[in-house]
Amino acid sequence: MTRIQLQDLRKEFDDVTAVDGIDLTIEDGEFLVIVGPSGCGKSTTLRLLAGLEHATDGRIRMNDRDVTGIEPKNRNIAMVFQNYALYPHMTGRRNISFGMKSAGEFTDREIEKRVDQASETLDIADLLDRKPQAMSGGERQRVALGRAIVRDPDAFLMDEPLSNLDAKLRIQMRAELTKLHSELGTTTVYVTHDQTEAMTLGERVVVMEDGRIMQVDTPQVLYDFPEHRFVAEFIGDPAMNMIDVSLETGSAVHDAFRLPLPTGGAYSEEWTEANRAAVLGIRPEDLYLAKERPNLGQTTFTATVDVTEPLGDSLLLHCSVGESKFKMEAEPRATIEPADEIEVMYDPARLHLFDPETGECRYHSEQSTASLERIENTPEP
Amino acid sequence: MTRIQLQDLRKEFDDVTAVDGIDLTIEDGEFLVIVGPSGCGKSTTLRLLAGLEHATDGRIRMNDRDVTGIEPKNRNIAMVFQNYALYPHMTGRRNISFGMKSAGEFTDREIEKRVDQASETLDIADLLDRKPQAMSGGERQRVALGRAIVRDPDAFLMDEPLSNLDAKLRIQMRAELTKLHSELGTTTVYVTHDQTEAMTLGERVVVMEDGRIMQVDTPQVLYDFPEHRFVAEFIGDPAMNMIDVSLETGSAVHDAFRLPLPTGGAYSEEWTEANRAAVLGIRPEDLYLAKERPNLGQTTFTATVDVTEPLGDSLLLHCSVGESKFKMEAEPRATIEPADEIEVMYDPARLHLFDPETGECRYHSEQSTASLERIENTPEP
Amino acid sequence: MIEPIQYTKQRLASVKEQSTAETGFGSPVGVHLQIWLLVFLVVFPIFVALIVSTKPQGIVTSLSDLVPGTYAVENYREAIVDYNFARYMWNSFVMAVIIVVGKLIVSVCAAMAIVYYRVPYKNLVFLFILFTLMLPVPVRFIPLFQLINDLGWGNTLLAITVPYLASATSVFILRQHFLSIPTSIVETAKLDGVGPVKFLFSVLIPMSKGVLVGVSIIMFVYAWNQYLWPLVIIDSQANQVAQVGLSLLEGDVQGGQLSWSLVMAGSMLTLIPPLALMILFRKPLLETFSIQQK
Amino acid sequence: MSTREIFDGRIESAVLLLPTVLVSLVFLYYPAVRAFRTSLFDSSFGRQEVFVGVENYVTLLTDSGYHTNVLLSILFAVCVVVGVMVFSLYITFLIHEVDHGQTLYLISAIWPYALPPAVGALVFLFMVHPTLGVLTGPVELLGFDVDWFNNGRQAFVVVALAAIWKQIGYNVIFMIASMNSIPDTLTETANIDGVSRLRRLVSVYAPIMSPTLFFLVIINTIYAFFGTFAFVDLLTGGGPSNATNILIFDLYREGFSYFNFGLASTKSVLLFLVVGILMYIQFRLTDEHSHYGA
Amino acid sequence: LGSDGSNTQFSPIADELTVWHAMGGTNGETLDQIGADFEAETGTAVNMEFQDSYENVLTNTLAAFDSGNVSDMLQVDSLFAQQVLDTGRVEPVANILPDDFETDDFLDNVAEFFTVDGELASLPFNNSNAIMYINRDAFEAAGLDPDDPPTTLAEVRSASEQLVDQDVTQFGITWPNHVWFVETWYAFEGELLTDAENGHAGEPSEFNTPEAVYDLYEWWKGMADDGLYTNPGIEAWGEATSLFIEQESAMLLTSTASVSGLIADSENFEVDAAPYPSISDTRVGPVIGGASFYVPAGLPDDRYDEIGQLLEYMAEPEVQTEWHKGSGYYPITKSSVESLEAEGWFEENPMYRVALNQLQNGDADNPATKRALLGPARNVQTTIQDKSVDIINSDEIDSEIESLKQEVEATLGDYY
Ligand SMILES: Nc1ncnc2c1ncn2[C@@H]1O[C@H](COP(=O)(O)OP(=O)(O)OP(=O)(O)O)[C@@H](O)[C@H]1O
Ligand SMILES: Nc1ncnc2c1ncn2[C@@H]1O[C@H](COP(=O)(O)OP(=O)(O)OP(=O)(O)O)[C@@H](O)[C@H]1O
Ligand SMILES: [Mg+2]
Ligand SMILES: [Mg+2]
Repeated sequence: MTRIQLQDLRKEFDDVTAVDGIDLTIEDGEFLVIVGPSGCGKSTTLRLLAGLEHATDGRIRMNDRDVTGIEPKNRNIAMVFQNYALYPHMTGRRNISFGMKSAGEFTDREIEKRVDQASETLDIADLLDRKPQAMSGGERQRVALGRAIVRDPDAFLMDEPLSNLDAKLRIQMRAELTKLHSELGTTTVYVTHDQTEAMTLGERVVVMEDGRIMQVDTPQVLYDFPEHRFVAEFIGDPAMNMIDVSLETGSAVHDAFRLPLPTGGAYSEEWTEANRAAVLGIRPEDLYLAKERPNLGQTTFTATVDVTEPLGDSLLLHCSVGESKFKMEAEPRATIEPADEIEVMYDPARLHLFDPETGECRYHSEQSTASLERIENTPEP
Repeated sequence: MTRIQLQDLRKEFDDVTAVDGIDLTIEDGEFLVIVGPSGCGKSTTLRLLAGLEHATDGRIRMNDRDVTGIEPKNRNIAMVFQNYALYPHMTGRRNISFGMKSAGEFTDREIEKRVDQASETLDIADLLDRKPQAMSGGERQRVALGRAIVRDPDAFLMDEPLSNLDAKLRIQMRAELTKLHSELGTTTVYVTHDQTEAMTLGERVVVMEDGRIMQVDTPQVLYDFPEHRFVAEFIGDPAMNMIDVSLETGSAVHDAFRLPLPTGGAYSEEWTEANRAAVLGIRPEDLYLAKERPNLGQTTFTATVDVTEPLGDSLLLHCSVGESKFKMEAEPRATIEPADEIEVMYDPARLHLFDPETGECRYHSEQSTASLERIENTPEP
Repeated sequence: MIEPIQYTKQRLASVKEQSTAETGFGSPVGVHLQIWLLVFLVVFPIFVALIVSTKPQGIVTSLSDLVPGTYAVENYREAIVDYNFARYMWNSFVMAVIIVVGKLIVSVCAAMAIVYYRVPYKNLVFLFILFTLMLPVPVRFIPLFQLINDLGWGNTLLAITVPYLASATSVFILRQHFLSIPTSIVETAKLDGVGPVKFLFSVLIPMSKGVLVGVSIIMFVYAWNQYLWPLVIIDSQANQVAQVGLSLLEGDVQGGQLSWSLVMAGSMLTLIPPLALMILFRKPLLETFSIQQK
Repeated sequence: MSTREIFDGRIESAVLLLPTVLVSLVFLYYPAVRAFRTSLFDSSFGRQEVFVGVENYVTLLTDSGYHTNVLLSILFAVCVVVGVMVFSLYITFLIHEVDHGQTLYLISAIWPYALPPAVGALVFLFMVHPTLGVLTGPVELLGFDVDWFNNGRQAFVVVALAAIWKQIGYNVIFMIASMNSIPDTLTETANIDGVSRLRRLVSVYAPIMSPTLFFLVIINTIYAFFGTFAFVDLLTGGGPSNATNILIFDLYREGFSYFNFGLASTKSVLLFLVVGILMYIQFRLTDEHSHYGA
Repeated sequence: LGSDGSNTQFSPIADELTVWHAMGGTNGETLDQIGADFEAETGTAVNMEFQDSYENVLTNTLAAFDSGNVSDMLQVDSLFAQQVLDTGRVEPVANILPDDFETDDFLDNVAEFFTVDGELASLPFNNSNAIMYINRDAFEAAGLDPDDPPTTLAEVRSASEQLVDQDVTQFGITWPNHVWFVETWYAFEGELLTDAENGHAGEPSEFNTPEAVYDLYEWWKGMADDGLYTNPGIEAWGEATSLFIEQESAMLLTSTASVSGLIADSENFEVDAAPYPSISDTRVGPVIGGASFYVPAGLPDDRYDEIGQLLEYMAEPEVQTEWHKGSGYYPITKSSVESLEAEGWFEENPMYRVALNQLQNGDADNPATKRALLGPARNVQTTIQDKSVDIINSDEIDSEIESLKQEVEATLGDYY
């Protein structure tokens, strides 16, 4: 188990800066997820950690040992790749034991013992004598995991290990990964571009864009208190609605509605200047049909439904209000059709305001003190 | 536009029966989605439709013309493949026009006109002079669509056209496909193994397993009234909970609870026999924490939380009750932790019972008459 | 499809970069040293040959002799002008080009039939073609000779080109390549009703450029280096190919004439065309021949 | 899953196959059959052919000298095939491992392939001639007595080395493409696991490249049996004491020096059988160790 | 015209006369020149076509016999003479040459060899025999008298010892491993290679291994074992010459035709020619090497007229003189020798004289000096060459020589 520190880490390729000065401490035993859009530098960060790339600048420490220039094999880490990277010509057992055999630090008996142990943990005993092409995607992924855990490394590095699997399998493997982590407790860094995976797996989640870290927090805090418009839109599906508004004292004003903003700590004086432009963020599930929650009796506004998408457990409405578009969820069996006019209500505790230029978050309608408190209260990783 | 009829269609390969007697009518202008797990025969069905495979038995009719033995090129269909199948050496424009040129039925001017039209529809004008390797995945997919629509075929056949795209792009392309279909109104058969895609895209959805059709219905009906345990579990994410129970008159009995079953049309006499085994199906979102809905005041039971997964807009709880496991959704910011004991409540209108042997559905707690009515009320495709 | 590959390559390059950097895997210095040694061993002979070709009467017997002589211009001039070597090179070139073009056409057709046509016994035909690998030239020499004479092709270009047109290796390599073209692309063509001719010229050939060029180089080298058969079947000195011309340069050895240097000058000359092609088309030559599963 | 056989026309496919099949039949199979016929005759230079039935076969099959030649050829083929493959694989691997100058290294490594075999043999002779060779001096300094005109074993090694050297290029061309197509993640996994370079080559790369390697084994076997004539002819003339009298040389000499076409044809038929049997064994062996799938 | 067994009617390849030859390099050029001169003189065009090697001339001829289109003349190595004769498809040139052609003008030894069954079978052209070349500088450096070179094998050995012991050269002597040298030793010793007068009088079946041969091989082996001789390789004419030029060896046995080349290439030392060293003091004479021109039988008569003209032309003193000077092969007609002497050629070029002297001093009447005419000559040749290496590498010389004898005889038996 290991504590990993990245200090001002950067990696430049010929013409791109893939990782642009990252500072991050990964705690001992933590399951940390790095998420972000394609090309944001997730894989590069992980590969820097693994030693597969050389940092242009900055340091990497594992347990206070500087490993920046150390070879991969001497870092005692294990990596799981998206394409599993199983040796196609070896059986499951050989795939798992090959690395150990090569390292030469283990006796044959020990290897056998560990392979058996790992295969029990992962329930892959019956795959050991098959070659990868005779395994399904999920089975291959499991063997790849087996290969990683068998060496009892200080840390697991995983680069989108589930994205080649189909949806069902992905969910199942997700649960197994969580279970595995709770059993082994090994420090794990997990890269994905899928925010659902990030949310469900990560004890903490790093959101990256353009080689930089935008926010590091527990999943729910990321969801509830995004510090940046980018994070707000990236986390959550369907994404948070962003509506251009102008601010007046205590209200966000739009052509079609005027929302009072609950007063609270988190927004500065200047933001109350009249007519200042801002971006109002509300998540689709924080909008309701007024008729579905008649008892809340709050400010409402009227919108037009453009498209309806039945998701089974809810009905996703694509709506327009004035020039703006937004999405919201309705009861799954609501009988709403395109072109219907609907009365929309919102949860006043779940409003966010973003700076239209920098994208930084200026305001959460829930008191930031409360939110900070919540952050501190989140269970230790 | 075309009405397509499949009559007792079967396809056997050397040792497997890929399609095992399918009867299906695809209505003129319909967007029909075929969904099912890997290897269930979706692609084969589509390829039979396209004429890329020869049916072992059965008939295919398009607009009452028997096309079973007709060459693909004479069926006037267009197909979109998962890997786009763009010619790598041709520009976007040539890729789109190549098929038309080959068909030889079009003048050069007409071809040009149509390509321009299609590229406008799909907003790919600036891709026309690039070759596929200079396009992103989504752009390639769009060009592939362009190639399909430009010939104005009687039907589009699409085999997992979005599954090579990443999650965000997939959602975006999904919306575009819907839009495209509403503009063109061409009969479309769409194959996917992703149930979300099936639910959001399909006017009707065919669920297949093992070469057979399990159910054909509108998405919401599939979701609410699965006719088979397979369908119930396949549609919906997280999947419907399945709990083994035994039946007593009017109740489903479990070690840890006893649920009264609302009486209604849909279950036969024999199902009331004492101690008969059954599988109770409840979707995770139809289970609530009693404390979150105190006003409903219904039967509850106590369960233990095993794992919590924050999904942002909800908190997914993996719970145990007695020997059985189930999942449920709680409010996103609920402070529930593993090992907590919770009081669980359910929506009595949303219970299902399945035959443990055949998997067939025997009972929906909502009156089947009502459900049938709803089916009839769903908007015309 | 192609993007990831390029990306992978970049990535590969970066992995290598670090493998050879200060802390790479194993000893990068060692790797370079080994390459140098091995490549040197392979290259050394050409170096010697080159030196020999610049000496007055040739032969280099020790490392200390490995300094270029002063007769380079003289030797090459003699080979080209006095011995008409340019003429033989031209003959070889014509022969090689005809063989390459002909073989390419014939092999592409055969591979196309084998891969894209649903016909019975085509595997048998494929085997029939592959089997020719095992019929060595000397085995067929005399009968072939008689056959060519019966056909009245003696001493003609036909005689040194046509018998080479069937090529098991080319058909095999092309077949492998055709099999690696995604089926969905092929099926798209079928759905579009693309006919065989159009398929061949608009899809297959453009998608096989690399392999076709690579195979052509290999064919060219093979054709260019033909010696025994042209020697036997071509009687007229003026129509002779460069490889046979080399022995003219060698002189009447038994009669006391011996010019290693001239032979080496000629050898270097004959080496130029294939080597130039190999360098010019190194990309397709080095990147396209990954034999995948049948 | 899906099919590439998108065309049905039997006549079309026949037309496409015709050139290859026709050329194979006329210029490859027919002469081979004729050769078989000749093997039943006593036929030598310009003299009347006399039908002798299987006498030629009996002569050869009871000739212990010929038995030795067969064994010698097989041994030679094994040495050449193994040597070529090992050396090429290793040099390909080394080049694959470096980042700079790959192309230059590759071109350097493959150039002998462009050289005609006869010139190759001559150039090689410059290197290792027991008294005149450039490298002979240095090698003898290492305490090794170069004496392959008198020492059969040395002669065998020298001819094999020359044959190997000439064939490396062809192998590298195929191997580098194959090696480059191995996913990087496998390499990276191996590196993270601390798998040594050599072990990575032997245990990871080679098995993955097996389709290519198998193809090369076949091609190299054919080369070793049929394509190495020039080296024996120019370096050793089959000697000393028949130590390098491999079948192809023996057969060539029988036919084109001694002009015993009957016996030469018999030798070619037997050679064909030997190669055929070896091929069969190779196919069987690789079938057993069948590949890992696409 | 027409010989037994063949009534095939051949037709020529081209309107011009076609001559297939194996003369590369400058010799080939000289031949071309001769052809051009002939054309200028007679108006009959000649194509001199280089065929790479003597063997290939035969291969092509064989095919030509098959196809019916033959060249008008082919240059055949004396080694293959019997094989060509055995086809029965060549016309003795005696029948083609104009009636007034003076066959007697050929030097006796030459005429003797190329006459078969009393008729001149082919037109001798490029002929030579083996002599010894010495490095005068090296001889002097070793304290040897270059003007008194060794004449017997024993003397060669002692000279070699002196050269090597004093580190003047690495080896004393070298020569290509070619049957011709063994034949020459046999001839000087007056021994026949085979019975039936070396094949000139019937079908040979026995291979002779007289005492002298044992002496020869013992000497040869001794020289090799003691590092006085180096083996340049089988039929390695070029390598042997290079060894001499590179001063690795101070003595070289090779063809008289090498004279001009050696003089030209020995820039760093003075080269001289000496008679071939004999096994013992007996010096009967050398065998002739080189080639002659054959003409296919069954060509149209008018063709033979043209061919006859060309043949005659090639034997003319001027042509022979030109050829001799251009190639180093010796002049083979008495008249050309006379004209060369008249112009003082041999005074200026004494080394050319050595070969001619050696030939003329030979006993032309002794059958041993007539090179063997064997059907399977090439086969016998390689056997002797291969076996020679075996013998000198073996400790059992006697049994190896015995096995050489058996192998050759087996080959003869197979052929006849
Ligand atoms: N070896 C390389 N050479 C040049 N540029 C590279 C290299 N590796 C990565 N990059 C670039 O660095 C940036 C970050 O790449 P990285 O692979 O880390 O992204 P990612 O976040 O993992 O994306 P994805 O989700 O697509 O895997 C990209 O712009 C990429 O093109
Ligand atoms: N050409 C073929 N030869 C033999 N079996 C085949 C062939 N094509 C399909 N099958 C088999 O038929 C069955 C159905 O295949 P199909 O491709 O239709 O499945 P699918 O539902 O499209 O699966 P996926 O989601 O993996 O694409 C599978 O068992 C498959 O292995
Ligand atoms: Mg990545
Ligand atoms: Mg499919």
